[in-house]
Amino acid sequence: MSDDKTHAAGGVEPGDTSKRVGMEVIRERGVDPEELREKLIDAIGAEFTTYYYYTNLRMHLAGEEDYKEITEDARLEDRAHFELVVPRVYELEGSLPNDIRDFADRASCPDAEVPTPMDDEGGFDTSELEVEDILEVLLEAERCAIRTWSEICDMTREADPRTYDMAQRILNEEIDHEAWFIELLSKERDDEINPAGHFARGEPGDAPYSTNNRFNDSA
Amino acid sequence: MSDDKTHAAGGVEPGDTSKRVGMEVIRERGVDPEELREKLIDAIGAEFTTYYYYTNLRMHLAGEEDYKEITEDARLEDRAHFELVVPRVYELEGSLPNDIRDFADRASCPDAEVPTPMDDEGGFDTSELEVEDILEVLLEAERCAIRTWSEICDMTREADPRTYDMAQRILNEEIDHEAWFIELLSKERDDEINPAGHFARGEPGDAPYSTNNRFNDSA
Amino acid sequence: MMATDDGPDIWTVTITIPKDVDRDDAGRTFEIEVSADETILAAARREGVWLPADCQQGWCTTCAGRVVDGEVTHPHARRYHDEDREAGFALLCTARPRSDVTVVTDQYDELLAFRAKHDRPPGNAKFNDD
Amino acid sequence: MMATDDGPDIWTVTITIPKDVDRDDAGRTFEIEVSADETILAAARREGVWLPADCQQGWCTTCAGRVVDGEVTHPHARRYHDEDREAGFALLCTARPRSDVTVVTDQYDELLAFRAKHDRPPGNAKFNDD
Repeated sequence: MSDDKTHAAGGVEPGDTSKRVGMEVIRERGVDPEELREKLIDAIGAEFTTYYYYTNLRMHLAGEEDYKEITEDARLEDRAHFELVVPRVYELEGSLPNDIRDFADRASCPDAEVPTPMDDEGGFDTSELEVEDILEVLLEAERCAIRTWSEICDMTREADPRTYDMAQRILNEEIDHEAWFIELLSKERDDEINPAGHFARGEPGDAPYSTNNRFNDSA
Repeated sequence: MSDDKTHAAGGVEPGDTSKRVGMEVIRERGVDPEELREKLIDAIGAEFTTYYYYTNLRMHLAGEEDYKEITEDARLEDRAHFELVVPRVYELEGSLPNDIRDFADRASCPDAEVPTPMDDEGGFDTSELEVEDILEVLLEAERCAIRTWSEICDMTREADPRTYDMAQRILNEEIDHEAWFIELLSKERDDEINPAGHFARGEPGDAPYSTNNRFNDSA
Repeated sequence: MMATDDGPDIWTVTITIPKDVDRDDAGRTFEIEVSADETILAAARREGVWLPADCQQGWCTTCAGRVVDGEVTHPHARRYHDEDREAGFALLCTARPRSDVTVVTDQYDELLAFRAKHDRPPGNAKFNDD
Repeated sequence: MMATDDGPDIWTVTITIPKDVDRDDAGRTFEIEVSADETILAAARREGVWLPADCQQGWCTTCAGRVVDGEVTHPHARRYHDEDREAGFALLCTARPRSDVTVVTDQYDELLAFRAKHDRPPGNAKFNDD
């Protein structure tokens, strides 16, 4: 990428690889593809950090096999969201930050930590930790993700069908996740029936809307 | 976990859940399970960060489809290693750090960054970046992993068959990876034939030795 | 402030949209009533004033604004520092009025630069000056 | 130092194993020849002295030692700070002699605590004092 590349909308000369028609069509429709790209990096930063944080959260739903498995679905689906959007960041001439700590710092959603301090023996001090505290962290993480992907739907709806398609597919799953955790937290904390209304996933982290490349089961 | 739990080897009363026979058998055989556990956290910290860093490294092997796909195998296999060992950390009464930045900081291998500075437009300054520079980062990351898992094999060989089994399975794949990158770097940098001697993976990130739970394709 | 017998106090919040933002309401000023337990962002959106936001948890800084007059509080913000407050920045998604207040919206770029200058996220993670 | 006509200088490195380590060679002292382009760790292992190490890239600090006398250099260490050097710590996996040297091995715990005190990794990531 040369420094003197202009960012005005418009023509791309035949064979010119310093510009992308795939970006210029977005710019022509009023959206700054660079700004969108940076927002996508922030958004998948949050998917990546929740993939990490849900590992600890899931484990601490001890003795609650049903909660654990639903959290595992959400954990692996957030990872699938990261995998789905990374190529789009590159298509828009971006990349992931060269330091994983920067990626976490610019994530658009908060660190989803286990809501209890660590003890002196390498684990968490779980003496005051309640199942409902963990479910609340999970719920708020999903709510943040819904807001983020809704914003990206707004940004792209009129200008970028490809990113819009990804964002709405991810949003579908984040809305599933919120409904799950509303159901679980309502029952656990309030003894209230508040159904999510979904059927179970086929296998952990099935990601029915967002999985990239069905031929690659690892995504 | 109560504060007054003693760490002396020996008896576990019937029904006592504050101790684990699965840890005491290791202690009886001369290995400190807490020390081992902390080393495992460091080791999978490195697997987790390489999963992240290989994303950028792979993308920048631009125009080299074969290098890209081999790096993708290594990337997804490192992720599989993280997934494989997390449950063992918990079994040994540990957990992942409550801050993802701490996880990166205590990783037993260096950040595998793209070996070029970032530019002012959200990407990398690739003007001086050579394919062989990336292959060298990949090679050195694999070498670090081989050393780490060899150390863990040493620690566990006489005392902890379960962790030893994981470590040797992961080591198998890390040795595959080193051989791949020696082949590629030798050819690319030195125009030298230095065969890895392997057949290709079945699908990206196949992880033939280390995949946890074959019923769960996402691990 | 409106007198209320029951429930929380209600304050008048004056919202100024900068002239140079890329929205139809650029340069306009709105006056809305916001109760003490409501965020300025939620009240504004309820009244049809679409202020920028993302996480709505006081973390991402998308909703940054500046307090020109009056007082706000941020009880649930996940990432809001004393120095932000001292420099007049507010995160409107979590900011609740504690007096009649005047705010200027769309200060994301400004807060990002401010955070970077003080080596705080997300500013320091977004500028490649290392 | 041994005189050599060709190749790098070769120095004498005296390696002291602390008494309290859990190895057969606890309390022993070894004297080995190390060339200027070789690491102390590699030379020791070549001579059958099994010093602890992990990454061997000057990152993880498993191989930490202390320089009691003489001078070493760390051209390829990934994480080694001026304050480490000033406090006498060395990372033996990447340390190369620049004079006859005496080192004490097995200083991992000490370096970890030192790094934590200076808010440096990995020490600050290993102690839950926040």
